[in-house]
Amino acid sequence: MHLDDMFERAEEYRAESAGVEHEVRVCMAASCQSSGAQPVFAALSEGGQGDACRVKAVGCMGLCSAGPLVAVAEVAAPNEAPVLYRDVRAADAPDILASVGRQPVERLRCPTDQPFFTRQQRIVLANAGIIDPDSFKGYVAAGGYFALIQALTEMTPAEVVQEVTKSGLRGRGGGGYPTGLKWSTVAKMPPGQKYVICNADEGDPGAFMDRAVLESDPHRILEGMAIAAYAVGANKGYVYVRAEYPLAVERIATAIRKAKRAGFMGNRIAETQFSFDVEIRLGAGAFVCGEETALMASIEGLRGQPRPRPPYPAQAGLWGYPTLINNVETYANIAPIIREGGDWFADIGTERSKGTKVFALAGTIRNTGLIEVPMGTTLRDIIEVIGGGIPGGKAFKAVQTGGPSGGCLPAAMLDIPVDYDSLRELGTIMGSGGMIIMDETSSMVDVARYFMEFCMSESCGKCVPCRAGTLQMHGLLDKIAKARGSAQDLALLEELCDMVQATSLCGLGQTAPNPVLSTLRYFREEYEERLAAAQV
Amino acid sequence: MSAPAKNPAKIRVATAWLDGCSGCHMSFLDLDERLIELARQIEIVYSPLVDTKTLPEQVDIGILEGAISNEDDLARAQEFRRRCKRLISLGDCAVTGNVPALRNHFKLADVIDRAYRETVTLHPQLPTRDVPALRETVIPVHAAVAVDLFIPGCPPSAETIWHVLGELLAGRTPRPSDLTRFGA
Amino acid sequence: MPIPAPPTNVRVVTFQIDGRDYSAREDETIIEVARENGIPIPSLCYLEGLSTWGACRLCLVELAGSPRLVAACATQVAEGLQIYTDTPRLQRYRRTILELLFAERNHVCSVCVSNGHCELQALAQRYGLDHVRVPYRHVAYEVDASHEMFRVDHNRCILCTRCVRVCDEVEGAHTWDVMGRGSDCRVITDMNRPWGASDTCTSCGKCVQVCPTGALVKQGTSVGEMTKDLHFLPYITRRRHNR
Amino acid sequence: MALQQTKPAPPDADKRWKLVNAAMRRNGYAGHALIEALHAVQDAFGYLDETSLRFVAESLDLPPSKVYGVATFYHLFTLKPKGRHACVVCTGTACYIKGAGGLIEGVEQGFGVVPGETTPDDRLSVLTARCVGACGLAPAVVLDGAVLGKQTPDALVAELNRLE
Repeated sequence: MHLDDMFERAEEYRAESAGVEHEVRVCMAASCQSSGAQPVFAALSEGGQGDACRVKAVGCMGLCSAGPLVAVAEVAAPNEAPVLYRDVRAADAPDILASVGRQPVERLRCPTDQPFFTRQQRIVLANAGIIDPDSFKGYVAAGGYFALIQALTEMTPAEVVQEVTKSGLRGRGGGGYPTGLKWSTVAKMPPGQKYVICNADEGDPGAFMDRAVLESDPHRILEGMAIAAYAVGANKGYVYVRAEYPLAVERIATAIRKAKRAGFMGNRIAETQFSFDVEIRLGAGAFVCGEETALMASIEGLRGQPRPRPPYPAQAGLWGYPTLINNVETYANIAPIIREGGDWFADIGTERSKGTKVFALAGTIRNTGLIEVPMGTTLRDIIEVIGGGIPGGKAFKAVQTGGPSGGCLPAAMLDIPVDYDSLRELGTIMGSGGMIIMDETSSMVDVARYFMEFCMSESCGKCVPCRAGTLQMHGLLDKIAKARGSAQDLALLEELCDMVQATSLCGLGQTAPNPVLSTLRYFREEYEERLAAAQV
Repeated sequence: MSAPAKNPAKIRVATAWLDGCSGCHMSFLDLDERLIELARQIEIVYSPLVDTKTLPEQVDIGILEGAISNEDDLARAQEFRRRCKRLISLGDCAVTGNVPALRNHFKLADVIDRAYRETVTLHPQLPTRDVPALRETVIPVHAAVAVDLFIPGCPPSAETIWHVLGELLAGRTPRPSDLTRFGA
Repeated sequence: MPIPAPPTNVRVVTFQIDGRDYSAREDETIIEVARENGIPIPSLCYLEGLSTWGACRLCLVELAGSPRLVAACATQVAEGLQIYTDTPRLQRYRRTILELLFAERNHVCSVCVSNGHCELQALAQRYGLDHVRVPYRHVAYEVDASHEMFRVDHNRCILCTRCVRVCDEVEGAHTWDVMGRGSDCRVITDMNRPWGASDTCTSCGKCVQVCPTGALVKQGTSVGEMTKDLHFLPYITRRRHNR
Repeated sequence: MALQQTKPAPPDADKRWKLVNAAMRRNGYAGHALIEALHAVQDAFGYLDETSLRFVAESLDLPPSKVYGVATFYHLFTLKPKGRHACVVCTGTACYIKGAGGLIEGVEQGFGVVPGETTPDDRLSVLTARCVGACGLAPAVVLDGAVLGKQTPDALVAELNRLE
């Protein structure tokens, strides 16, 4: 198969829906389903399916807090923002259907000229909310699998690695390790059995980016994994996904099945010499399995306990073989990079953090949901402009990034550009992209205790500093939070933070003190208030 | 202020026995003939080993044996802390809680029942007077008051006690771990 | 399923430990080289002859030019490394790790059958640990004396998994494993049933001998009477190797 | 060596063992598919008991202690039977900030059970989850698999009272 065949195929698929003038897109991602999207979709399908108008189940449109969301799009004008409706009920279906091609239903409208939509730049989420995630044809019609065919037929594996390296893409799972470097390490290992793993064990509380990508555009992940497998010389892949995401599991399973049937997965993909198979492995509720060595242990059917590195997975990973592990969002960036070129990608973002980043906005913020912005966008833009600020007339207090491994930043830091390095300098991390916004009513000592409780109960129990250290740190935080602590307790807490950070076996333990350290750095007075309260 | 010491040159030492077996005090007595030499340098102003009934206002070195198990133990530890320039935890019970702390695995009410009812054949009853109230958990001394020096051991040997006191009297900071350990 | 990857060619490298020059095969770990040369790096989970576990973190050492500490048991020597095994920072961390272990369960040395022959106790003394600053947890753990020859006292277990590894890797029975997570972890025999009821235990006693504390002991021992004998491990390792 | 382990017969005539066997067969009875097998048992029976764990251990030829160790490592696996209904309160960060603690307290006051417990009449099990990914709807609860967003203690208790 050649690229030309691919163009033809896409054309063919598009032709199948020729005559469709309007699409009524119903968000069927988990969040909108929870808000009641199913009956809305049923009502719209019942009344509206026609030659000129198609009712379609799509993935995440982003503004989860306004769900269920429905969009009416004019097929002939793909660059125009569709009419968006919010908080739609099944009873609204007739009105929406009647409005197609006419005046929009004003009472349901959600303005799309607000910054939440206009300030985003969508690469990872390009198809989300537009294509039907369960439709292979829909993905191909939108340009899907072009990049894979292009890589297989026009590029050597080394050229693929080079393109990814050139793009400057860094791991989106949190660490920010250069993706190209990771790929080239695995590629350089002697030929033989190698594995490619997609880390979809999105465990940070407050993060749902990967979930949305899997639910909205699963083929994109498979395509990214297949390109990666080709580049590093692997022929077997695993998607390790949390069992807590049943819809995502279902959609990725469907995508694998359909890709296999269409010859884009399995033996001799698209009539080339390249074979690649993907299997799903379910997590079972263990945050630590987001750590790559723990994740591999879990795929091997073991307790999800990390092991010392080196050897790194790239050298000795799954069953001891060279293994490439990337996260969902990283793979989601691959197809566009191959299609548009590494230089194109490197033009987006900042000097050392390229491309865009998907963030999940949650907490006390007006627009909760999913956004994708270029790296380097300031926190202020994200929170106040795109996120719409804090509701209820309350004042902003802190934003938490990076989940239990990250930290809390105060208002004074809002003007920093969001990239891997600036966040690290300030004592937090990019993490996978969860952003929890807290208003003045949140106590930072309580927040630190919350995260320590999380790390304590998610500690795998293998290494002493994490297992016993998080427990003692939690005890000290609890004592301080309950106004029973002393200055010595605080000093001991700080000492334990340093020790656990320096001596823990894996990332979970090494970063567990971060929420404490960052709140101590920016909100120390809140700790001191609790200490003072204990004196009384 | 209490009356000035008879011999102001002597280091004033006080000891007390909280929840423990008195073994550490016995170990102190195991200094045998060295006690005479020690008596030239220190004055024991308060201790189960001597007759004084009240802890003087100012003491140079306070030595506590035993864990804190009841309200009396706590009050005594606090009093020692207030009145002693340096406070020493002597022995594993004071340092770790040791055997007395083994009761922490049980509910306090069960412990009391076992002691005063289940194992008593004649007139089982709970004491109501002159017995200090037991605390919910047994803790080492430093969990209640600041302690300056720890001498683990069950009991620490006379040798260890001799070394530690010798170093202190010589104005040096002793390293008890050179001679003793938990459970020694 | 898969067969282990083939070994690569090894070469000899030179490096420094605590300022002195040493050389070794590059596939040797820092702790192996250090012990061969009489440099005492502490450890509780590492045991020569068993696989590397890397969990007690006592064997962490410093490398010149790197802020990150590495586990001596899990890190191979390399050309030009400058390794420091006993800096004040490491001593401080080791002391704190030992404190955490003592506070975690009920290591009442004075009434332990391994008193005087316990690796945890000895390390505490070596690092000048004369008291524990964090609160003791005082969680009661059971003592399983159902086995006719041995006893497990979970109060004294530090979860080093030497028993699990020796049982799996040397004896081949895999009677032991770890259940639970975090501070709820516990070593178990079979389906968390009494040891004496185990179908898989061969009563070989290897787990007892490798246990660094008084958690696994022989029946009938009293305070201070339990001594451990590890000589079988290098012996069996050599026999296996020679085959 | 003729040491091949024969596949054990199902512990009893219950048809659900077929589902478990099918899941293990799909993975070629490979030991590394243990977690998949445990998921299959829990999907079929609602929880993992010693009988099923032994059956899986023998079928996959794994040591019993290893199977037990894995089953107790992962929080989604439960060794106790659950009630007829499961109410999972999300305690992710967004839900925490927006009052998940109040929901747990409300349920405790309403039904006398804390997370991890089941009501004496076996009607309701209360559990917590580390973020169900419905942060946009915080605080969220998953009741018998369906996500209920933007919950209040009163609304949740009322909803739970409606359960059979």
